[in-house]
Amino acid sequence: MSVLPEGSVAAGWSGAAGSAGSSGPVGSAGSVAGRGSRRGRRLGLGVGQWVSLGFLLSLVLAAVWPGLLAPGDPLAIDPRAAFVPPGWGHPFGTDESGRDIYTRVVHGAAPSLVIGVAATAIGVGLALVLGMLAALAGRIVDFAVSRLLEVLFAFPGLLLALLVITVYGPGVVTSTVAVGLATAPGYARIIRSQTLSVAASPYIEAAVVLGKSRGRILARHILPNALVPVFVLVTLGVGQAIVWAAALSYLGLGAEPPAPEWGAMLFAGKNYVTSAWWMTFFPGLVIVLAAAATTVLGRALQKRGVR
Amino acid sequence: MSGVVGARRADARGWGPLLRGLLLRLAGAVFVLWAAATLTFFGLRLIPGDPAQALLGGPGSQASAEALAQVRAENGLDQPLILQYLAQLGRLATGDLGTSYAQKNSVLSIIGSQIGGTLLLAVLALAVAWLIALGLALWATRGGRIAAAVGSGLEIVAAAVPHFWLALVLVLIFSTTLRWLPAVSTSGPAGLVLPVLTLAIPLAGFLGQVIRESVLDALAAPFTLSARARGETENGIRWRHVLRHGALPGIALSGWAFGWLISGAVVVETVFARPGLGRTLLNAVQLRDVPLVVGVVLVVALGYVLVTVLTDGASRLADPRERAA
Amino acid sequence: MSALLRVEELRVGFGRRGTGSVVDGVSFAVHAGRAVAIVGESGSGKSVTARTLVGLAGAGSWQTAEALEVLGKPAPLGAGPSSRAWRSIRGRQIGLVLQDALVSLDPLRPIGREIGDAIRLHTPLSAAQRTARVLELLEAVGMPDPAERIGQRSGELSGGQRQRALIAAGLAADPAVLIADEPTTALDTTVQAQILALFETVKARGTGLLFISHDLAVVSRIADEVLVMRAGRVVEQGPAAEVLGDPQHEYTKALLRAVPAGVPRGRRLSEGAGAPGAGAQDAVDAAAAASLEAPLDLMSGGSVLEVRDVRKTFAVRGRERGDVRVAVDGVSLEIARGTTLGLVGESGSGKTTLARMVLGLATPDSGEVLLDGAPWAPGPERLRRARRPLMGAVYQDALSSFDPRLTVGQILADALDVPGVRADPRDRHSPVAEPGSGARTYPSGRDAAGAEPTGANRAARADRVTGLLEDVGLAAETAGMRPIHLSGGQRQRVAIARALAPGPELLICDEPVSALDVSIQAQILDLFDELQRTRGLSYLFISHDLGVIRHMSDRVAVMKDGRIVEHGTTEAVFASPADAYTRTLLAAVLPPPGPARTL
Amino acid sequence: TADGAGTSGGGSAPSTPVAGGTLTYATGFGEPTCLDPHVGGNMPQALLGTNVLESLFSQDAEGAIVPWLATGATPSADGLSWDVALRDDVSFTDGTPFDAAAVAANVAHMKDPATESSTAILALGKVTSVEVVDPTTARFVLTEPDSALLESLAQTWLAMESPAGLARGMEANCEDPIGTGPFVVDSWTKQDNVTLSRNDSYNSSPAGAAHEGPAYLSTIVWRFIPDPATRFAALQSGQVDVIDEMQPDNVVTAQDAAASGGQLGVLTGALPGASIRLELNSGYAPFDDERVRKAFIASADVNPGIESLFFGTVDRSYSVLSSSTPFGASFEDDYAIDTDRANQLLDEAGWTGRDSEGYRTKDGARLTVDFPISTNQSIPAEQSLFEQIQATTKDVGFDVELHPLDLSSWYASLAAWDFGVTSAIYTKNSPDVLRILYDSANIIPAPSGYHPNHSHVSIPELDALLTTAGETNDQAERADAYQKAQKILADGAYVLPLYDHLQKIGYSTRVQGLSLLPTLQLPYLADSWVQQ
Ligand SMILES: Nc1ncnc2c1ncn2[C@@H]1O[C@H](COP(=O)(O)OP(=O)(O)OP(=O)(O)O)[C@@H](O)[C@H]1O
Ligand SMILES: Nc1ncnc2c1ncn2[C@@H]1O[C@H](COP(=O)(O)OP(=O)(O)OP(=O)(O)O)[C@@H](O)[C@H]1O
Ligand SMILES: [Mg+2]
Ligand SMILES: [Mg+2]
Repeated sequence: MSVLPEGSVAAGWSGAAGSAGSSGPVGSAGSVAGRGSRRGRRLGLGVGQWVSLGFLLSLVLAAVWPGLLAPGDPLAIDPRAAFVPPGWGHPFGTDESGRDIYTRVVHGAAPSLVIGVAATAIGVGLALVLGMLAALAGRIVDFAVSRLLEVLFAFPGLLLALLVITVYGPGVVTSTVAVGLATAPGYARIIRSQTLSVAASPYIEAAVVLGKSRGRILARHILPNALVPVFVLVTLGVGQAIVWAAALSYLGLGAEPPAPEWGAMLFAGKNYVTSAWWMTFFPGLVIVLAAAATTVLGRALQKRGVR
Repeated sequence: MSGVVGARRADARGWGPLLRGLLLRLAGAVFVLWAAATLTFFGLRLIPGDPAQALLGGPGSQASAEALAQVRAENGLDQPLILQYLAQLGRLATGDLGTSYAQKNSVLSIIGSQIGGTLLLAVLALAVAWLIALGLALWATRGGRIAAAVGSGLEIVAAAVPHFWLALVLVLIFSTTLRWLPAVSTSGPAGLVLPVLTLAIPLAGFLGQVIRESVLDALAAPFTLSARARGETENGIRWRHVLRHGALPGIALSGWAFGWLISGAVVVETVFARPGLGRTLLNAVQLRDVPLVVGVVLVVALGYVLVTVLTDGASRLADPRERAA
Repeated sequence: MSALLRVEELRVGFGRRGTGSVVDGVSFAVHAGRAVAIVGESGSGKSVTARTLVGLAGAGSWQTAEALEVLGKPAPLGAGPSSRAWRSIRGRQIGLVLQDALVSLDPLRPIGREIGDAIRLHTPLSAAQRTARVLELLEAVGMPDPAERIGQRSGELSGGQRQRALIAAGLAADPAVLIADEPTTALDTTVQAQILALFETVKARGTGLLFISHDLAVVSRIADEVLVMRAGRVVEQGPAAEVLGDPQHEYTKALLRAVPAGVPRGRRLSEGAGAPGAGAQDAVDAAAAASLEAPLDLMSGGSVLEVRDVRKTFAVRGRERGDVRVAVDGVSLEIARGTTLGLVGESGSGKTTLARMVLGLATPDSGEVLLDGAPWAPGPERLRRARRPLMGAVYQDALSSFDPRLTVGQILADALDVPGVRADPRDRHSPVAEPGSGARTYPSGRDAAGAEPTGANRAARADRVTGLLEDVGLAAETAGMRPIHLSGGQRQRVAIARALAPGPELLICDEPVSALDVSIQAQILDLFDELQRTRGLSYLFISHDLGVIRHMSDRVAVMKDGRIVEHGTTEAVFASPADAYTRTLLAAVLPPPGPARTL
Repeated sequence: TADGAGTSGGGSAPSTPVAGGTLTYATGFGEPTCLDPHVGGNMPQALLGTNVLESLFSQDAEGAIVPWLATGATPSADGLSWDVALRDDVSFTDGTPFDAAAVAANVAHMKDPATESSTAILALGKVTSVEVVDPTTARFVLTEPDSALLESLAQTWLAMESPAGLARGMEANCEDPIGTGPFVVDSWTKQDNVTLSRNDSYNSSPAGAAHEGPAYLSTIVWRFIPDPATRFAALQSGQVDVIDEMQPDNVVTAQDAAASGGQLGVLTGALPGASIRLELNSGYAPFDDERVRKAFIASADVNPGIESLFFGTVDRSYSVLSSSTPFGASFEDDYAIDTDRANQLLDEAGWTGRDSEGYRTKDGARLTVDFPISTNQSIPAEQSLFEQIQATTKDVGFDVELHPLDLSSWYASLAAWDFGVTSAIYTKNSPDVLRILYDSANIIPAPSGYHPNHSHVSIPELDALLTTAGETNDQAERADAYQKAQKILADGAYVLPLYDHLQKIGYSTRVQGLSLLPTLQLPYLADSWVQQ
């Protein structure tokens, strides 16, 4: 379940590298034109980006201060008001125990976002160590790490997550760690190749020629430049991590009931999909929107990063 | 110019480097398989629970102490872990994947009976995803701004849709409401439509994003301008030039897509009640059926290795730059 | 005789109609068997003009003209870029060879197909006939082994071969007019000469030629009529001999003056210090005299760089083990203090590899490099680091040599912030490490531990950054900008300033002006010259442009296939080349444009 | 409401049975790993086995024992042996005659450790062996009297299989057990379906069957569709004809559809044995204190949830025995909701503190109740009910922590007594289930670590009552003992009964003559036919 197709990000970067490489009397005009068209693309998405940003901000608000958007108690049951379809009192309807789905979706933002962010942080953190080690610690380490990554790649992500969960038992923490672990190899590859290309870039040589020490070059040039795209990765990754964590919850391996976590809500609602569609529709929709919004913003960042 | 001469020389020598590359690949594949088996073996042994229990019908079965001891002895489970591991490796080396604890059947035959369905599902889903992604990319880059925005919006949403949710929505629409398509898989092609779509749509979203990006790059590339300057038609440009460039990163992504599809198969096969490796795996993991899990992991890892070789080959075929590099 | 292609008052712009025009009132006509050339600096609108003539000005463009006629018929100027009317003109009536030969062929398709496309689109020939015609064309453009090349893709071809394939594609459907946009840029002189010969035969066959270049020497060889463009406007237009022989417009004059070929060492190429006129000549002479004196004075210092028999091979991937490519093959060089050694050679001859070894970035397989007489390379970087400030480098692609996150000010401050930076760059002898002794003195304001600068230090640092910018002729405000937002010339100046920051004795300049316009190139060359005079710098100056080398160097080394085939003083090498290869190289050099110059 | 056992198509115009045709049955109970119910012994095996294998005895709608492959049984005076008379006209589908030797071989097979039986071996706990008296008389030899023997023998897990089939070895027998039933196993595509085909020489219909002789259907496709929503969707879209384990909301949907002349019908039957209930772990804190148990039961308000979650398809149960089990009682008053009393009881028990989240504490420890839930055994509506229990008991200060677990982990936490309360299913067609669940002997785990007495009930008086009830053949004495036993459990607040375990079968109206075999309330398809 590597969170992203590596190609997607890598393609953007190699594009950047390509345009930087071909500058010259001739290439400059071309790259100006290229940038022009990129700007055009960005303009086309401008509205989408604003909407995405607005949506994510409201999610963050919901995570930080859910009471503001939904003053009710997400756990308050009312069996007599179970399965109420969306309407005035309950904009998203109620679930099988009469809990208000809107309230639960809002209160679910915090756990879902935390899982997404934490899983991505674990994945990217691990990948940073692995990727940078592979790229910078010499050929033997690179060989070892690359083989390790290859092996991890041979495990489909969900399988890796399943194994982790079988060993350590289901729950929020395990599924977060599982998603993080499962996504790490994908990130590590990207970070490795990114670091390698930064390390091989002319400005690093220029720093060597100036007589900078290895440590200083690492700290001042390689790390920051290799890390910039990691931002993009993280943004793109959070949405997908939310989706994968939800998948684990959906398989009954994630958050424990009755926590208002989106994936767990979907899991609970799927049994009523024919009679109470709203129970799965709204949590699912929020997951899709959250993932889509992070992607939109991630791509925007990525394009900006391309210079 | 020297580069060209060199290229010709390499052709003349042909087989030597090819063989060496093949051997290297083989060694890499064997390593991956070994590591996968080892990781899984020790990973599953970390799980609390006695494999002998699993052999005797799982926890909750009222197996007697003698029966447990006998089963342990029979299966070498009383040996030290390292010896068990070596024995397992020895068996694996001879192609013997062992016997499933829960299904009391040879792992190889279980996998053999399940793999077909999963492969069919995965291959069809990949093909459909390709069709959707290419079609969408070509359409979205042809029209104006609105088409582009709609296209990229669709891709992003498609990539964001969790397949478990998509499956529910598709079933709700096409089976329960419209009654057009069966909700569970049937032997006929109709039963494949929803499972394939469920897997293909999110994948198409990912592929589409990458493909569209490179289609746009190809459309903006000087060689396209140069083709236009020769009087090439818009369709000609798409068919002769852009399509291939668009496909390249998609091909490179197909190795990743394989793993993704296997992950997805776990969910889709469960929802649509399809037999297959994904469901076998989920059950086996839940039942702690170590031999079966190791077997499936090995087969999947092997599949991954094969797909990587194939996609490498495909992109080499499609892109001479790869060969030069 | 009527014109094959006639355009009057062409205006092209990007953005809202009537605004942002980049081509502003261009008129000319191309006649059969004649060549019209457009010259001008980068961004002056040459390529846009060319593309507009086939309806491919670009997305978001508008274009107007009083007349645009192809073969006597009005062209569909307002029609969309993919309209049928334009498509029948493109390739069939007007062949266009795009500017960027290296990327103008589809890398995934065999060139035979690419060339054949134009035939397929415009003639009813069968596939077999097409192949025959493509072979014919490849033969005609001088492609070696056409039968084999036809199945190769652009990645398998050299730059010159790609350019020829592209020209073949442009000529495939036998158009009446061929537009060639910078077809010789980035080619070795020898290859360039072949391409120009090819154009002459095309012209002789009666094809009209519109030729775009910023290289005046090339233009003077091939053009019958010349348009000089600047910022979208034609500033001078007329028969080639008149425009180049007796330029009227200041801009044309400046362009011609900027060509380094044939200009003696030390004379300014760009307008600057002195006002143009008789007085200026005096100033130039005085400067020249100074520059001639300085080296003499410094010669006594001995050689700053000594390269002894270095050799470098690269393992070649994808072939049998042990198969190597010899990039540099036993090269020995010496640079006397305060002088310039020019290094020429065609692409792939090993110039960059040699420079990288000199810089200590690549380890020679054998041989050694001495700096100031002390061992420099091979050896661990740790031992070199202390003497790094003695050697600076300037690269062809300045932009990619800057950390994209940093501003100009940060880049320069970074360069100042290395151990061993000398307070006064002119005090070149102080920090030389005693070989064998680890002790060093740090005369700069920075202490040995490399602590972060204090407040006072920071102000001093800012002053020094401003000083460096001044030295290379940049305004102090530039410090706050990012290199991406600077022009090519400005970027190269920043690169030079960075190289100067530690106060080096020797600059390694690898094609430092190859990416620049003639006029910008002239300014940069002048800057190099001035810095050498004021600071007594030594240069290893690498270029494939013989004119530049001749203008800049005291001594010249000619490289081919990793070896130095000829080595001597500039005068000697240019006047009486001993090596056969040098002679071919010199023979391919076009005479400088304009009125004959006194050497 | 539950209408007990019944047959489908009763409401619509009766039509004449048609022979032939294929019926597709989709089960949600999961796929057996072995089709022979002697091996292991779980619900999926029993479901399929009911249509392939037959038992010595059966039960009628009231739970009374009726003959099947046996014609009768007589206990010896000391109750230490039973002579079972057998039919002499029945053969297994492989041609092997059914006789006393076959019965002996079956019992030997079930008791053989290599068979890895868990259910059958437990039911035959008092049986030492079977002697062949003559071909039609098998003598069961017991170690002590067993009044539940015939009920045990009526269960599909103890069904009769061909001795020749058993001799093939476990692997073959798991693929294709050979019985005397109306259908034979044709093929088994793992994870997809088992195909059954008609036994044309079938002649041993159980009592109460609608017709004698071979079944009407020529083929049954037995599919495994674990996801309930998918299963129902498949029924709705006509892909399958019969489904089990229906979701309560689907039951309502189908009933509504049926009421408005739709194509669906529902068949329900309460499973015998224990009701669906919460077992309070009285062996460990905090439920080792009776007052805490009583407080929990007085605060767990389940009735509104049972009504809304199950849409009125199930009835609240007030005893550990399900209403369809003989001798089941009802003690509604013992399960009244009384928050004040719950608070008072907790105060008395010393749980007087309250922490910031409102949970009660004692000596700084929170009143936490761990609740492992088997996601395999508890249906979603049930899990939602548990969430509601969590919410209502929170009001008096309980911190109920729900842990949904897969089967292995759930068993593991039960085996380790690592729970405060849990819910377990035990289906047995006899009140003797009480002995299995609450006899103090069953606190001690079996070799596998499993202990059926989850509540850790250890009351000598109860043990004695259950032993008496298990040994006597006097029905009045049995009734009295079981009544008293249930009351003891209610008084001690060891168990919170919820509702009867209901078999909910949905079918398309294309299917006629569908019925449940009363013994375990499992669908019996020999009388069914499909309209072409
Ligand atoms: N597609 C476009 N969109 C916007 N501006 C463009 C586009 N193409 C060219 N321009 C602008 O038009 C101007 C002229 O560009 P053009 O490519 O014709 O220059 P040129 O004379 O060919 O320069 P060079 O010598 O570098 O090739 C430049 O300022 C360029 O930025
Ligand atoms: N890292 C490398 N690995 C393999 N081969 C290399 C490497 N660097 C250079 N070469 C080869 O060494 C030869 C010399 O290259 P070099 O870059 O020094 O030439 P150059 O004279 O600078 O050419 P140009 O004028 O094109 O810059 C070339 O054939 C090149 O392909
Ligand atoms: Mg141009
Ligand atoms: Mg070079």
